Amino acid sequence: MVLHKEQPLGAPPRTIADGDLVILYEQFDSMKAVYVDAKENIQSRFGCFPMKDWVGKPFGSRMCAKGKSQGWVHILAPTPELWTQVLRHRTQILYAADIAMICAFLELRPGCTVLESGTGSGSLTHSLARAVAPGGHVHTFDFHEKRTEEASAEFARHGLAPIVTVQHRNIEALGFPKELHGRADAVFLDLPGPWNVLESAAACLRPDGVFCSFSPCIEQVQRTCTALAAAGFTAPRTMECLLRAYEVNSQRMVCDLDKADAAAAAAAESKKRKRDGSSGAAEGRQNGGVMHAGDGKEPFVAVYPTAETRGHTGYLTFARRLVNPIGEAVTGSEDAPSVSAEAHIAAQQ
Amino acid sequence: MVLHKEQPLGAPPRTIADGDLVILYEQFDSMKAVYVDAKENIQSRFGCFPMKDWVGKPFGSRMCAKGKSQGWVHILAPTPELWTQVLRHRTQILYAADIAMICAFLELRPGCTVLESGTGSGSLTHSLARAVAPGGHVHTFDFHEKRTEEASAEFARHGLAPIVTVQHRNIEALGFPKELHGRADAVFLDLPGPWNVLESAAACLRPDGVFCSFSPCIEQVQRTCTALAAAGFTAPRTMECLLRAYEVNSQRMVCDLDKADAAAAAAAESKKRKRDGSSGAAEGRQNGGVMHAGDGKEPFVAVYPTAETRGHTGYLTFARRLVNPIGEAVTGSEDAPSVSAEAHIAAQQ
Amino acid sequence: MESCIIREGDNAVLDINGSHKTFVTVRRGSTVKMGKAMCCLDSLIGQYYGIQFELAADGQTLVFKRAKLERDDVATVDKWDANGTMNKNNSELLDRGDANQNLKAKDIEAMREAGMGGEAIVEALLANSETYESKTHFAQAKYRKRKADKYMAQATLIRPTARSVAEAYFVKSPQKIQCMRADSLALLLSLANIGAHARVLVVETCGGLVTGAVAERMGGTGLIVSGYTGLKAPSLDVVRQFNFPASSKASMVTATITALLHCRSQPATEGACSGADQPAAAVETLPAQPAQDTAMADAGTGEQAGDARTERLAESQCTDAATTVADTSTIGVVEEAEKGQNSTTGAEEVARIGAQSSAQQSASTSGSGRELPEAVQQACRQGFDCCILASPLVQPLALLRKVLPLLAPSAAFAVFSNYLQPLAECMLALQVSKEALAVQLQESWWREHQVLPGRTHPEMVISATGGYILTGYKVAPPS
Amino acid sequence: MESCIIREGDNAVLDINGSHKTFVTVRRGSTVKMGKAMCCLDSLIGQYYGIQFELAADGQTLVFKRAKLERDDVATVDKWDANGTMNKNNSELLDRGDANQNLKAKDIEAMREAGMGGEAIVEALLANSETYESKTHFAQAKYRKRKADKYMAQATLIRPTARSVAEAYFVKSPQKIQCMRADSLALLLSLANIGAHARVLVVETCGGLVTGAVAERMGGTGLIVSGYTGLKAPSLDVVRQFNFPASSKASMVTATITALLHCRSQPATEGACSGADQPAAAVETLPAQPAQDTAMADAGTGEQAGDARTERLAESQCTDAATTVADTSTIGVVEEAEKGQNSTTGAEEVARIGAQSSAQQSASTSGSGRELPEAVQQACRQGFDCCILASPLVQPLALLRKVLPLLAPSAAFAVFSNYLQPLAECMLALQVSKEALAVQLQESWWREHQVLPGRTHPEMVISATGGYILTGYKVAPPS
Repeated sequence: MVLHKEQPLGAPPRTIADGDLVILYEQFDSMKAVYVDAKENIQSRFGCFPMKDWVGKPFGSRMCAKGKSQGWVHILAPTPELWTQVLRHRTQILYAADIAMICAFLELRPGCTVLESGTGSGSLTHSLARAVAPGGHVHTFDFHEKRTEEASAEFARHGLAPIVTVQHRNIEALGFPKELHGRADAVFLDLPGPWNVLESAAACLRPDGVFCSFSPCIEQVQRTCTALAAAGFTAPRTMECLLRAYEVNSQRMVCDLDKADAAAAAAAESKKRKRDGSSGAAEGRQNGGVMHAGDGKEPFVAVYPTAETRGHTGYLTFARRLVNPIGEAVTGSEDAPSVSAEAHIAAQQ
Repeated sequence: MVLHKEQPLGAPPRTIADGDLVILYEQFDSMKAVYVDAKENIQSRFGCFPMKDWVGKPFGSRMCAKGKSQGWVHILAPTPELWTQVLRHRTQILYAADIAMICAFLELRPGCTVLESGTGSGSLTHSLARAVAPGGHVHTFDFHEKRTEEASAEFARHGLAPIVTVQHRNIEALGFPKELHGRADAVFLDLPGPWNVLESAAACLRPDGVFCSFSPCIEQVQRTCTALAAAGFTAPRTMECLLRAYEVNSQRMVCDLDKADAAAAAAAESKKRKRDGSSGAAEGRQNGGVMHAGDGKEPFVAVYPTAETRGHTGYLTFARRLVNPIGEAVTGSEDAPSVSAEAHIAAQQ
Repeated sequence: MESCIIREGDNAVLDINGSHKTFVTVRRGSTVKMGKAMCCLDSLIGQYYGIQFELAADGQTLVFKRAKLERDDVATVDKWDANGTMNKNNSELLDRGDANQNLKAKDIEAMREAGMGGEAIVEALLANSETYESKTHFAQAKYRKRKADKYMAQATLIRPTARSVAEAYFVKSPQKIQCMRADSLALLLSLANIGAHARVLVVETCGGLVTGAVAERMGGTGLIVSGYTGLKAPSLDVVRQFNFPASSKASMVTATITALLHCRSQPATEGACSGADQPAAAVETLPAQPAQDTAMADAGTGEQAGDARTERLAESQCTDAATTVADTSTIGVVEEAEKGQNSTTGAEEVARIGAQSSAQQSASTSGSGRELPEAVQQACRQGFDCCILASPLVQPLALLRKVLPLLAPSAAFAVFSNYLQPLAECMLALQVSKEALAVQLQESWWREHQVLPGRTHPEMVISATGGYILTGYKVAPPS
Repeated sequence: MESCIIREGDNAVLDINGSHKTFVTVRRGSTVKMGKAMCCLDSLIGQYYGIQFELAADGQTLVFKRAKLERDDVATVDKWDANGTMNKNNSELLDRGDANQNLKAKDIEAMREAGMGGEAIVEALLANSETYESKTHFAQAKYRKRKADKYMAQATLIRPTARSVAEAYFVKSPQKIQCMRADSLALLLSLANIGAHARVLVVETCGGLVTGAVAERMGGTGLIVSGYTGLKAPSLDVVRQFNFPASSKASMVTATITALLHCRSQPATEGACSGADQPAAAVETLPAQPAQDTAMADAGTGEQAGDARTERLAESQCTDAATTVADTSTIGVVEEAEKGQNSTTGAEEVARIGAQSSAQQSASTSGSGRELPEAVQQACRQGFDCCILASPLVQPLALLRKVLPLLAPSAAFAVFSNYLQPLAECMLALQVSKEALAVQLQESWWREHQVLPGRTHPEMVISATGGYILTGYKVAPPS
């Protein structure tokens, strides 16, 4: 179960159970997904771990390898963010900054219905599911049949079956199923030609529902934006979201240049004396007196951006389903298709 | 004189002279350009300054207002960077990050010949002149006649006349003058349709000479890049350069929560006692004893990015004039025009 | 979803011309300022959020729009790949301002008096511009927009969500929300693993923005404790902008961190005052097998008593809560109310909301662990699942060290600050002490783009920072 | 310009396939590694820098290229506005690797043995790919490039400039240049107002990159003093990558900051050792009217003596300088030499250059002010016009306070660091003390873009930081 579970009063705290997905944390930048199987051992670079030892332990525990190995790992509870870091890529995936922005700007909340195409590696799907559960639903589609099957099995295993439905469908060619018309609070597209799906997305969205398209190339964004208004969308916004990570360590910095010079001179002198056969370094330092109180350096916490970073993932284009007033005569006819779809939706609600 | 002057051995240090351009620094974010006129006073928000007082003083001096005003300003020597901050905009101008990158990536050095179009407000021109003086030359062009005249007068006043030639010419329509063919080490374009000038720019550049185009919109970049190779350029690179500025101040941060809680409680107690008519705050604090040693806060130097910043100025696209081998038969004919131009250049050198 | 329909009494964000934003309350008979006019939002009640409208010529009636301006025909004429140098070159038109406009201010005044609406005036201005026809389509669109901004107050009533509330505050009064930008807020929610059924500890001085955003994600499930240090809970009045239903309000509780720590140690040391001084090992072993039974038993025992306490709490604190809300809200929301709608005074408004809702609502403040609702007590004993700290003027390490004992092992935490160095020091300390895993210090970089035919580029002016975020997962120390 | 032609003995940057960069020295008879082959660069001598070439089938001969790959015909086929969903969709081709390639490794080996060149092999590979024809033109170009990278070592000999040297080091050994990115270097030069005739003080631990870049901008005019603290001048061997003429070498001098401070105070206190302890007011008043005459007179007197000293210095330090260069260079350049060209050993190479040029050259190190060339003494007394500090492991404030007395009032200074906080503390101190004006703390953000038909986007992987820069202008304190 990747999502939080209800914790009624008096319920015991959650512990690791057989069959659970857990995140095996070996060290920084080394994590893997493991499905707990109490009958198996797991081999890691830090030793061999019988998984039956894990069952019943709280998440976040440190587990020691069996035998003489001094190794240990930590077992973390899965989260959509951790899953994104450990999942096996079936396609290119979305990363933390985009995922966070998509969930926030689609204004997802429990009870919402959201459409996603394509499913891909299911990275975003987990976050969408977390945002709309309970009561909401994620309808996710992929044109690649095998991916669909793998994703479906994975969601079931992660306890998302009640929240997520995966379907094999070429959304770019066929649009979303008619049954979803007027039923979505939000639509997310990660397709090569999102402009082909705009009318279908508009038909699915409730008035004021939010549309989002992710595209790596600016040409895709340009085409999509040109077509948005005619498809019944308003308030388009295109953006990039990136994360810059920082590293820290403790360093020493020269803060007193005179002292540093003196210390260097003393060290050189002492080295020379040593070479000349005179008294040792420690003694020389003693003799030197005041000048050797310190080397003029002081410690500080150095923080600096990680050298390499993602410079681009893609552009996010958001827009809202146009709202027409309720109970007013529809005027104008140039956007007849979207108007009728909308009237239809308004009538439904 | 905006550029550095030669300082022969024995020469006196440079001081402010009548007629000099100086930068009047009032306070952060308040600077203006002033041409020193020893017969005039200058009125600033910090008082009235007779400029004859300035003559002979070193740059960087603090000048006091005349009369009873306590005001003062600083007089800085002009630099291309300061000039960019104080000049009167005749057009949109280039800013520090782009200017620095243009000068560096055009590989300018004393003796180089560089072509610029358009001259605009002359912001970049000053930096180009600094980079190629002495011995080099900036040929700068603008299609707007009045701007050309203003720029020309300004450059002369700033002592750049030997380094900079301004001409009124529609480069996009006419290309660079034939006389410049084969003579430029670098070409810089800031034009709406740079792709129209590529062949002319290529003809002007020596082999391996550097081309740069500044364009605000990606569509301009796309067109330019598509046309570069056919015009005889190689190694295209498109980039954005931005600066993020930081502000600093000294703040206090709660570092000991228990102490802070205790201090807050003591303060409330003392306030209450005061209200009740009992002893004052200072006494109350005394009585409190150990708990009131501090408020749990410690000072730190807070640094944070300036809230608003430039998110975009334009894209810089660099490319190099293709180099054909010397002394080899020219093969291929698809790029005949550029080849012949190049052969011509090679012959000249 | 019902929350998509505008209801009387709703708080909302009023967007004027896509640039100016105000917070309004939709209330029959009250008016808000739109451009220079005061208008009444009555007719919006029952419409969908997102509805666009403008003022009719009478300066009062709202006319619903079909957003024609949004899709004028620019796109179809200028091609993405503008062919050659644009033959309509604007360069000759620069710096002439409105010298080419034949309609003068007095003419426009006359049109207004004749009852012409904003759109009609804009059309007249375009028709009477000498240069409009010679402009590029792009320039025409810009010109039209400039005139529309001036003469047509085009407005949208926006549903209050974490997104719209955060963005409106960031523009209007960023210091009230500690300059927390919408992208950083989004990241905090994701990286702290906020979701339904979670038990979340929030410590914030962002006016309630974080608490509100968390509550929105939880949809009335789980538990949100807004912890604080010092004597008085900081303002949380941004929470009221969300139009939360009773279930959401009931899921939010405020308490001092001292009380929570106190409560955590209660089963073991009933009555002891030194909750904060308990060795950290105590709680880490709590969820382990042997301790678990005890915890269960306690929770079971506490349950009935806890319910009683909660009620008592709600009653006894009713007046207090209302007072607190009214008190703190005078800073932010009253100001909004005064600006947006000066018919009802802001203070009345706020006090009334406070009084109305304090019974079911959240803002129950508790100083000692014993008064806390049982759900909170259970969370304290079992540990919170998620934690967001957003008090930039408290040292991150000091605060995190304080609250770590309250978190369940494997709980995700996210710390927000406007300053990099204090988070860096916190990160290094955690790496050394190994109190947490997968610790990351990150900064969000966010930039919007103008996508227009032939004129696509990133926005020229952007916010330079949305703050820094430190995240990690608490671990159980080796037993 | 003569420096555009490749001359024997030049140092240069060899770019292989636009990705891999090495530093090489062009020397008759010596070879460098290209791909898996060793080849001789003799035939490049006399050609223009920027010349592109590849290895002939014999694995030795250089064949000059006309850069055909750079402009293959992709652009003309895929339109910017790709029409509809691309009908050649690559999605079905994913993850099959080279399963669709009919030519196997042994076939390619056979082609090589038969004397086919890289280009011929690539053409054969394309012709034998089952899927090449069905790919989009974009994918075809990518495929071709991948194969070309593998089978054709396409190289360019790049002229060493501040730009190319900085970029090559940043990729190859960033720590040697303190991770100073080319954009930050560009900013330092601009913001410190580096230009011909300036008198520049540089304090750097970037291996000489800053000193070299400054010298490039100065073109042999003015004066560059590379100051240092401690006993031994840090390595400046990057300077040698620039192929500087004698005039540039002559304009560079190294000296301890202590000696410079000493020298600054010499006219007033001849022979005194306490230069650093002189009250700061002394120098600030120097350039003012009354002091000026004295300064002039001193400079005049010192001139002849100074000349003598300079010569003496050059002679006496000849061996020392050579040794120093050879010594420090073992870290960086020898390594390059070994990698790039293992015919001459790096150490010999470097020692010889050092010995050759030490007479006219720069690397004259001076411990006490009395030995300094007169031009340096004059700069110390009148103040330097520009200053760049790039020693990230010395506290910026401590270093700046040390060198400020050496700067002329109104001098521009720029301080580089990899760390924000130390620069922030320096900035705040300067704002409080008012030792400098217009103080700014900035960070450069730099991103390249892929501009390809229908596939334009920013680069996916970029360097996240180029360092932070503090700049300002020294002011004369009130007299």
